[in-house]
Amino acid sequence: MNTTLLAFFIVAFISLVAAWRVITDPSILHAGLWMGLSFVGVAGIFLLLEAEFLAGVQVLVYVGAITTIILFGIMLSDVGEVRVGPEPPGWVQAGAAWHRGLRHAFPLLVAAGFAGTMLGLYTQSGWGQLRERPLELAGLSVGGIGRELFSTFALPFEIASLVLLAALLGAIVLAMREEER
Amino acid sequence: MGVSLQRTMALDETPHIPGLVTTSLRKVINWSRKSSLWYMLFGIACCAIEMMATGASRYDFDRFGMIFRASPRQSDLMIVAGTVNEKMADVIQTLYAQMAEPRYVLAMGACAVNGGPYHDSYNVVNGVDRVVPTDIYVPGCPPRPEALLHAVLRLQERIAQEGIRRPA
Amino acid sequence: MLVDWVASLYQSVQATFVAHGWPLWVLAVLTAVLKVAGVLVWILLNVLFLIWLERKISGHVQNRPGPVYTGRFGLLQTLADALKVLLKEDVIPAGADRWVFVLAPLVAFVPSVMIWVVIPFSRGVQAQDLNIGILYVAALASFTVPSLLMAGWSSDNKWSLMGALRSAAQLISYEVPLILAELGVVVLAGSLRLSDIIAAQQRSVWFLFLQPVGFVVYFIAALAESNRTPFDLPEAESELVAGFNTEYSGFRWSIFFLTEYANLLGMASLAATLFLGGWSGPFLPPFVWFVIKTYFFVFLAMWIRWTLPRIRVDQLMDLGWKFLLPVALVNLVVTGVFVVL
Amino acid sequence: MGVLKNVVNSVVGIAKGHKVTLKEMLRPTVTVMYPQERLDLPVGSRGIPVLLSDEQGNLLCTSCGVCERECPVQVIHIVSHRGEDKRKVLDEFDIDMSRCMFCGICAEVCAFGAIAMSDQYELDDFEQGDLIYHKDQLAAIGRTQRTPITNYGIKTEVGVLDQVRAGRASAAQTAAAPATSTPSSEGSRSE
Repeated sequence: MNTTLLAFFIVAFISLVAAWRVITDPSILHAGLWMGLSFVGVAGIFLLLEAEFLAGVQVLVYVGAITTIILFGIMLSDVGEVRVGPEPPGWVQAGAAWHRGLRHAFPLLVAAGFAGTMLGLYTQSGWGQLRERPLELAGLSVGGIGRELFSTFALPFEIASLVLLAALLGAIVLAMREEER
Repeated sequence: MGVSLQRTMALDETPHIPGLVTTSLRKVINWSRKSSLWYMLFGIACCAIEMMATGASRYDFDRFGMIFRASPRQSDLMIVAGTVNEKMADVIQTLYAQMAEPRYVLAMGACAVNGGPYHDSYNVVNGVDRVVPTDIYVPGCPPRPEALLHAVLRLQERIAQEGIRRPA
Repeated sequence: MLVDWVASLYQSVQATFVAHGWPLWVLAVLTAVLKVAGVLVWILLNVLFLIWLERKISGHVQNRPGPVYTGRFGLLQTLADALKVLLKEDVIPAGADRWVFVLAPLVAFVPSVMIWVVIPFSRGVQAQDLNIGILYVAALASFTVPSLLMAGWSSDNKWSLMGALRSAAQLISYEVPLILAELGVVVLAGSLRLSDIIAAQQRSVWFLFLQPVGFVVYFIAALAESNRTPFDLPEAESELVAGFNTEYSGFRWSIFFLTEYANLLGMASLAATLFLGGWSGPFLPPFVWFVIKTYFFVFLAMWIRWTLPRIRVDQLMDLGWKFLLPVALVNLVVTGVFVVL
Repeated sequence: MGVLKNVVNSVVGIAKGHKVTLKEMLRPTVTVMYPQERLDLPVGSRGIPVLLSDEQGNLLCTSCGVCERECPVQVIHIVSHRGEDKRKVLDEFDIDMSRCMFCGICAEVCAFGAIAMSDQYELDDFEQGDLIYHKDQLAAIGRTQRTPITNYGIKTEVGVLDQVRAGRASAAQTAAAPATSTPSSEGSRSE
């Protein structure tokens, strides 16, 4: 098994577990945080696919904006713990006990993940000489993505932006103060 | 500013830090504790005005590494500056409980030391040491900024002689 | 040159490894550890110095000397503070969401360190010249908001929560003009890669002169992003005690504090890279130029901090959405038109 | 154009503010570096009230007790007895500095000029009991008088309070060790 595959399994495992916790965690805020972790895992997968731009956008948009908005909404609303569905089956409860054990190991895991990421980023760097980079894959480079967006996918792109614009206008209308009755 | 100054102490008698290499761990720790006594942003009555004067440009607490922190969790020194009445006593106790060890309490002014002019009043606690353990008392009504600084310096001397774990 | 010496040292060590038949990945891991340690040491040393500088500047703005007695000129002041803070009791409030409370400082601190992966210190001294350099920095900066929300929510304290909500609103609002201002530079340089941006500035002039509006927008937004006065509403003492870090004490609080100054340093060095040509400059060695330019921005930020009062929440939002955002957009469009023509 | 004017105005205002702070930054500091230097307080500023003595070193106090009666916070405590020549002899004169509010009434009402407000103010201590100043200590500070009484105040030697405090500490040590019976502290030297 090579390093990339191993890294993929780790990242995929993290994002899957996080996604699982999103729907099982009784605390809704924790669920939101798990969702953020899941997004980070997806960004990691993008990184492994050498789509750095997508990974950056993933973090920027999904962690920086969407998770934040959701957490923001949760904090502004009065929601306590949520129990999803009926009493969980025995194997889930066993999983919960295991999870309590994991909770103590989790900081360690995060630290290890951070150390691993840093080491990984720094292993390939050569301070002293700039490395000659291989030609970027046409479809995944920043310029490539831009070209594709404005040629092949121009219509979907514009439609998506229209949706966003509509959402923006809707937000303004909803939030507008009723000055004249 | 047209202020005449008296020289009282030669400059080489300033509170020096001892050589870092030769000192034991205890000394280093006590040095760090005494040189960064962050006081709580908290004043009760008129003495607080004088405490602010001490923190401001003329006397400058920051020279001794003392800055204010608004949160009791991050402050080391509670300067009880003013009359402690019965209602405030609870608050002071709470704030003291919220401070993280090691923590010190300085009673500033006659009221905080033992009630001062309001010694016989029905709603004044006769001294903050009836509410929280107090390390040093600074009488005065209110004390001059120099008096407060002097008290802080003496408290620093005492901190420098402490063990690593403060006796409870 | 130090850089060349390090490179030659690396090559000789590599040759030794090859000669003895030792596994090369050990060498890779070893050098990576050294580099991480180097960046960490760089950040810590700078933060120690920055805090001292901040206190000195604040002192002299107010006609007082600031720390004097701890070490020469009070230079050891931050060391004393750090040691004391590390040895202080670590309080976790009883009502706190323990796990999130513990994790929040880490989520804040780790990205502020990871930013340094792409910052070019000198010619060729850059841990990883990512082709998405600026985007990488922006993405990491977006971790700040969740971390502050985590800290504020888990503390079980109304001041913390309000500080967190304020910071979330503020950071999201100012991230948009920040990135738009950065995009102006990207359009001029034609690349997201920081080394390309520096090279583009070496070919023409500093982007400060080509992008004055973009620079102003970037600087204001960056101040807001790093929670510094006049934008320090999330930790406004007069209203919110200490905002999101009200309940933090000792070590965990020191990590938040460290993050704040690491962010300031990162913001300043990125500004130096984007607008002042990074490490390039005549006569002096590149690294010295980098430090000078970075500290120029650091000084500017501190000067602003001790001059301007904190602005109100509604003014903050007005400035962000009604002024900076349109200005940044117009700037970007004008820049784009110029580049195309 | 209102917006543009607004922007220009605020930029000018901010620039002015920065000019001021930069100017102040380069100015010398106004701080009194307290432990090394101290303000020379004007005569009559109110520090601890002290007992004055005549040239022979005898206290001027006649134990009349006016100060004790007039003290608004009742911190003066006087004990005296009739001597052989029917004159009052002062046995104890305590001032509880922890409650004293430095009003100066004691010095003002004293008909014999026996009390004056000194310029000693560094009264902090670790125990409340140490804040009670006795006759000998007050007299010791009073003996270091440097200026005649003006406005009920005098100037004393700088640092005398620390000496008095040190004397108290050594007196406490000698009291704790009864083997050494020679009291040589500052406090017991007087009277």
